[in-house]
Amino acid sequence: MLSSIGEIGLNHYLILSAALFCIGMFGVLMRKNALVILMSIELMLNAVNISFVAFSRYQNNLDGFVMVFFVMAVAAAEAAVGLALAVAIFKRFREINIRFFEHLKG
Amino acid sequence: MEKIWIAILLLSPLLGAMINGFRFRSQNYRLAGSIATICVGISFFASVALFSKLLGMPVESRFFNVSFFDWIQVGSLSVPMAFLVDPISIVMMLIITGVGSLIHLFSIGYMSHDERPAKYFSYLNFFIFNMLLLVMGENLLIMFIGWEGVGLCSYLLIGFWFTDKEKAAAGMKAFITNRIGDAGLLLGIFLLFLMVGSLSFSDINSAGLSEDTGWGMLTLALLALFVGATGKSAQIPLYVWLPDAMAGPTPVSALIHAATMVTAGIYMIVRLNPIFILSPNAMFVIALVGALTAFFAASMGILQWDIKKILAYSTVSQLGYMFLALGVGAFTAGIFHVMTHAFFKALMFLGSGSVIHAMHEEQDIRKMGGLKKYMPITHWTFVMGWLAIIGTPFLSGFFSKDEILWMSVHSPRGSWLLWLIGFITAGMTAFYMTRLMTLTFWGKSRVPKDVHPHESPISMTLPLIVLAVLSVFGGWLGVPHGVSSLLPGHIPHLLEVWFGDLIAPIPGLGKANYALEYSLMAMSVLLAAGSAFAAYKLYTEKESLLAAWVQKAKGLHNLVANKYFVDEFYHARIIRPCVEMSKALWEFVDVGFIDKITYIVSNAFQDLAKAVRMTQNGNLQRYALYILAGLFVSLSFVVWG
Amino acid sequence: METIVGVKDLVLGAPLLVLFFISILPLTIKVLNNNKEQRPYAVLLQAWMGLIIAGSLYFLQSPDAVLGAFDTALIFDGVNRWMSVFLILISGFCLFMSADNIQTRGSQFSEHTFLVLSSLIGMLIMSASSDLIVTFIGLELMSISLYVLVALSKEQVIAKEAAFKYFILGSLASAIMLYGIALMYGSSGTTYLPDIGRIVSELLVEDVIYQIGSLLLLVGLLFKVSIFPFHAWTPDVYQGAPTPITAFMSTGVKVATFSFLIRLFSQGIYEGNDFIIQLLQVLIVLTILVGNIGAIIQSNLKRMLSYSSIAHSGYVLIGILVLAVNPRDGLAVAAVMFYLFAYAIVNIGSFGIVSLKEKDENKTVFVNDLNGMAKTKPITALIFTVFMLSLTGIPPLIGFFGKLYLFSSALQYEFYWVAMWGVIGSVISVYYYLRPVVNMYMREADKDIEFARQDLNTIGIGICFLLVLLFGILSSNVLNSIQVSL
Amino acid sequence: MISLVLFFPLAIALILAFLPKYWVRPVALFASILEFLFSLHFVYHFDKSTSALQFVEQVAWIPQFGISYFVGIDGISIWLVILSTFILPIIILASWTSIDDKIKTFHISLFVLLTAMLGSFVAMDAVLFYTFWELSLIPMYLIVGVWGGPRRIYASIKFFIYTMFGSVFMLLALISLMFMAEQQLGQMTSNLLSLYQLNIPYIEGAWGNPQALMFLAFALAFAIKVPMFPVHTWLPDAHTEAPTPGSVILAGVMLKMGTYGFLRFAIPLFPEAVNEFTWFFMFLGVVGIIYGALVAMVQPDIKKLVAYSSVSHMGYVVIGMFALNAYGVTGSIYQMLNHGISTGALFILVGMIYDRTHTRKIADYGGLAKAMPIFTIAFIIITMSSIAVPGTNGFIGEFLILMGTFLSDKAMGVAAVVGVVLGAAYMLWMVKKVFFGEAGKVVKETKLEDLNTRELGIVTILIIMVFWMGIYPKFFLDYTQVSVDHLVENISSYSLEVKVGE
Repeated sequence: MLSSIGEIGLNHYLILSAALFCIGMFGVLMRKNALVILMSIELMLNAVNISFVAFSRYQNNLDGFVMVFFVMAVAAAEAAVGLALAVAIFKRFREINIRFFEHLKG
Repeated sequence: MEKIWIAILLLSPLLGAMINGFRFRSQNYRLAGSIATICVGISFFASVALFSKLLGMPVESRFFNVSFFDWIQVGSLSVPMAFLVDPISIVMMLIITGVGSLIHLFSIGYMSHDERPAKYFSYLNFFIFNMLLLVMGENLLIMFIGWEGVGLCSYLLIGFWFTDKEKAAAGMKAFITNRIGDAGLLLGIFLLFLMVGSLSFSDINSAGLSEDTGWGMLTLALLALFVGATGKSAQIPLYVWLPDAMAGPTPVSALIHAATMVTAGIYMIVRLNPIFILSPNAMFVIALVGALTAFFAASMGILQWDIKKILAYSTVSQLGYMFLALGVGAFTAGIFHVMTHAFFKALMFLGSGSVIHAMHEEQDIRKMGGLKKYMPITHWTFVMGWLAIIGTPFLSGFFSKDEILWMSVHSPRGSWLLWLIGFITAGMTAFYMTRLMTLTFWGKSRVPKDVHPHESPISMTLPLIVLAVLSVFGGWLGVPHGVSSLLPGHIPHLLEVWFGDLIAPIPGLGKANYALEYSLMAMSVLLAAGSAFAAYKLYTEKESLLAAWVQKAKGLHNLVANKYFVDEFYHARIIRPCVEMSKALWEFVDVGFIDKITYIVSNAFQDLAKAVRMTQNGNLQRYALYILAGLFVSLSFVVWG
Repeated sequence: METIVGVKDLVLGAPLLVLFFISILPLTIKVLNNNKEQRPYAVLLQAWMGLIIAGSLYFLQSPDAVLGAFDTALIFDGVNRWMSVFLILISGFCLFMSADNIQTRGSQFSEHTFLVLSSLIGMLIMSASSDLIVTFIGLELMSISLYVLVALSKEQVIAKEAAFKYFILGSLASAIMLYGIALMYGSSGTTYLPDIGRIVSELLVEDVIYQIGSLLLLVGLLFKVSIFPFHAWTPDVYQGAPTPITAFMSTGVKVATFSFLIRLFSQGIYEGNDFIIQLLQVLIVLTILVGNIGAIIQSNLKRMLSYSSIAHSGYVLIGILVLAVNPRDGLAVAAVMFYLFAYAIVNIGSFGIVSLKEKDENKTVFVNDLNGMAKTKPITALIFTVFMLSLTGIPPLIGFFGKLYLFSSALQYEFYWVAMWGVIGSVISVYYYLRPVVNMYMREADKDIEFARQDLNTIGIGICFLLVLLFGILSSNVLNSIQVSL
Repeated sequence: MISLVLFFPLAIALILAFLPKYWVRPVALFASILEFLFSLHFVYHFDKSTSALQFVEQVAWIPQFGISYFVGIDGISIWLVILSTFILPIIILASWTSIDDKIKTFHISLFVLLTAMLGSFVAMDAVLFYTFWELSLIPMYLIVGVWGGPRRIYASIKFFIYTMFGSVFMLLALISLMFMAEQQLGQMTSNLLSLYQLNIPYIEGAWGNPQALMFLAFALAFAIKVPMFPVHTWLPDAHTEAPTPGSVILAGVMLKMGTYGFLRFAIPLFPEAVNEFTWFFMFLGVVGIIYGALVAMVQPDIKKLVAYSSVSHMGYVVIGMFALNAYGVTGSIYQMLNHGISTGALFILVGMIYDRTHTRKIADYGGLAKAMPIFTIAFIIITMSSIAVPGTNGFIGEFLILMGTFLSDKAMGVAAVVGVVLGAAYMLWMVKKVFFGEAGKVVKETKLEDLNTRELGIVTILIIMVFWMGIYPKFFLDYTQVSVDHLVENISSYSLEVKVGE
């Protein structure tokens, strides 16, 4: 059954990472909850990781893999800071829905 | 040597004006008056000295051309501050300074109880200075300085009693109407400069311009100059300011609006007569305008009740005669009529001045009458002027006016129609002048109780006497050929001899047919006598007949009495639309259109700013949407672009 | 080829290392005497010591040498040297300001300094790097420390909101950029810019992936300098953040990002890419217009200055646009750097004056708070007027010469419409830049204005004022020394 | 020597900043008189026989762009420099009592404005000219804005944006000129003498015709400053709201920067474009004259009336320039000086009544001549000079302009002459309403005392100038004669050299 699917090429991975990226993007756009937005940003970063690995695999040089580690490190730092901010806002506003902090406008 | 004379001649009135100007607050009218009179006197003696010097010089080089310094030096235009004293200008100078000093003398008395006599005399002196500049200028530009200078002085003098709103308005009206004329003169000067390349009279006259029978550049230049002349010498259509100018003190009217300023236009045309001759069309226009002005002014003079207004319209009419003379080419007759008119019109104005002075500022002749017994000297001098103006034989008016009438027929440029208009006007002149005489001096006295007319002091009557003498004997200076052949001893036409070749001869002038001349002369004398007698009878016994005629010709009478509604016409058709237009311009173009655009633009930016502000509604996801939308649009361009 | 980290790399990387150790020094001291906050001036002293050492290290490098460290991942050439010195100066001034400002002076000043210095390190990396991934790391280090810096302010409500917005949008943009880097890596096989630059000509013709990748990368960077469609975060974040941080963000981030953009474009990544040239032109015009028009009706002074900073990044982008056409145009690079230098000085000065006006935490400065300042504080009024006029671009101040050089390079390459709109933009800017001047000079003060005694800040403002006047006249020497080092 | 005259006011401004309040005015007056004496040096040492640039000073300023601090004076600009330094002491004297708050800032902005104006008259480098041109905006903006009338903020911002809008396009044209210099002359330069050498391509009728576009950019900036007809609405607002000294310096000198700009930049740099657009600018000039005169007739406010009269006068200057012959150009330069003196004097006089009665409505006045006779005489003399009665300075200028215009285009000449009549109409109408007739509301209510010695001093100086320039103009015209002939003769290939042995 597996062989009928045929060879999984570079494009498949690119499509996958693009799809994940778009899902993450819509997550940021649509969802109202701050934490879910954080998660969707993480999703976008991981989508990029997939494309890095795919490119590195099909050009058989190792740069891609190294970049993945950098990206993951940065994603972790972002997540930490993001959550800290979300907690601080929750403590102050008692509200996690981003509709509530629109004081800065005009 | 004559350079010093000319300098003194010019600068003494200026000096007088300055002295009186600085002490304008002083009430001492005698001191101010005497300073002014002395200064003008000095100019008079200087001009007499120059005149005698000119007499001695040979005919062809009989002029002084003196330049003091370079005034304007731009491109090929070089205008020296130079003055030309030649037969034409010396005559004018003598008239100006002569009659001028007489009028200054008269003013001392007239201005005795005015609060600003020094200011009055400084303006009068400044006027004389400007008038001398006008007549002595060596080029058109110096003449133009004098031209506008006298306009300025007439503005100041007419509006001398400025506290009264009408008098100030009259001054302004005079200046603006003159300015319209000056605009025409300016255009004429530019056209001449375009053709000749220089502005000095000698260059223009000797530039050998070609005959211009059509409506070429030369004719347009000359007509432009004529527009200037109509502005200054009060011809149709720009004569409206002269009757209102009577708001000024009477000596001012005598000096400016009778003897000197109004003759500026005639002087200019005579000065440039060699080029005027070259354009028959221009001369025809001048003659026609002159004749029409004479006719209409005379008609208006008949129905006026203000003594000075009558004299004003009479001046306009006489000026019409002078332009008629110039139009038909009789330049000498024109200048001669200027001289004689200066004498008897100044006389009559001063006479009316002393009457008004005696009647405590009363100018309406309906409240006068029978002043003969109260003011004998004024009366008899006035009679002399009256006789001169209606053209009684062997007086100055007779010689100059009939010369013009004769030339208007005899000259190839003239025509019977022009003569006819002149002839009828002469009749009308006799009529209104006699009406004036009867209503003021003869007839029964209508003087109100509280007014006691008395004879004016000697300082006022002396000039009257001198002018009366001049009016009577002035005519002999220019005895026309027809008349001189009748008289024994064949007296030459002195002025003609004096001007010599300065006056260009009229091409195609035929031999004088004396018989025709005598018959025309006789006809005009008879007409004058007849209308004078009619006027006398109408205004003494036949009041009822007069009233009946007025009743019958109701419409015509009303029309003429209101001066053909010319003032109202100007006001309604020119001044008011102009003011309305400028209000509209200011309302709609400046405020309504241009400023509105700036408001629209600034409001547009305000709205745009509000729009930008709307896009920033503070929602996090709205911003993320902008980013991704921007990204998506550019990606679509990359992929499909 | 193996890459060994040699002594050479350490020497070249020394400024970054020094800054890193100095940044953790105040923290360690705080921890050592059990979390008692030192006096702010002590922390400031330590920070300034680090900055001076790092700055002098940069000067040690010979002026025209192009040195590569970490296998030329970081290139220290003329541009980078100038930019790094700018950045160090800017962070120095901002530390001055934050030492005195109410919102940042409080108990967490050493954390504040640590974050500022680490953000500085991120900027230095970014401006020196010539490898996409190293740039990404530098950018992230800078951004993350800025997110926290904005949140650190004592003021509760709007600072937290601004920080959160900045965080979400910032990370979104860096995700986009990262995706761009991945695609570029995929199509070109390497993330090392000079290599990409060499093979870009045949890449452009058929490889759509590369085009998309380079576009995404550009979008990520343009977000950082708040160019038109990606500018929406700037007004809110600049208004929310404490004033010293706003100054730091509006100048430091721009200088670092633009220096990387210069590196990017001069390596020819976008050379001959007509679409990008068209896109940049449109974005420049729109940014200038939105920035200027948006500022017209702002009543809050900080918000007005943030809109004006959007407009100014639009102007600077003109220089980058010229680089896209001709990557080797030294004059354009010099013009960009000069304009950034002029803009940075004036902006720090203006924000300095705004922070002078902030006496208590939640006091927002409105434009009509300045009424009648010419009577009460004539010198400050004069200085603020000079800053506003320099931003408008009135000669003989420095702003005018910045605009003059930029517009000349734009006109040199026939970008008539861009220059036209740029010029119209500066005319529009006259209206809102002169509003504070109107309030100061032409309106009477209803209540008296008194400033908190902030002497460090006043020194900073004074220096900026002198630089603005001085380099207005002597702009050629600055330009000259920049050009010489290219 | 120019740099001394140019930067001395700046030094004074600096000194004034640190002087105590009561010392500011005397020092300012003394310094301005000193400055005027310095500037007389140029008149004394000016070589009238050559059209070359004199007193030249050149220092490289921004070598990369070929911009240099290059200043010089020639026949065209000498009298404008003198006018500026002459007007300043008069303004300081005139504002002795009328300006009372923030006098230090007032005098500083006056001196900075003087430097800016002098700079724009002597700058022979395009960018240097632009710098001084823009610099002059700020002090004027402050003077109108801070010491002005009720709507001063609106008026000052409108003034600033109008002028800035024009000048930014000039900047673009300027920069493209510099690049054209790089292509044609080898290296980029904004030095005016080398810019004159450029032959800028002139493609007939093409939309993107470079020379025409550049000419229009320059012309727009100068037209707004002159101000010419469609873009003049900022002037009445600026004048009615500006304080007396502000109006005097605005009308006296700043309007001349626009006309000087035409003469120095727009006309010589783009000969073909000038030939094509001459009729258009002459038409705008004539419209300006007639429109200005007509609208002035119905103004209820004296200052607005005088403002519109200066729109009309500057219309003369423009048509004089675009007549492109010796008379027109000399006339326009002379009219610039006359307008500076007569309109400046008018504003000073209006300021004097305003200080006494605090109203500028003509309707309130009437019968002023009885209350203030000396003031009336002065006002009438200045009115005569502004409606160009011979013997005053106005006549020389206007006569030359009208002759020049007539010789180059008859129709325009005739239309312009109409302006002479309208000019007399609205001025005399105003004089009648204000001075003659019965005593108006103001004369009845306030006790008006005549001019005091200070005011009399100012007025006498100005009247002496009016008559000196009217009676003996040759003294002034000799200076400009050779330069103007040089400009007019080789309009198509204008070039200027530096006087050797400088």
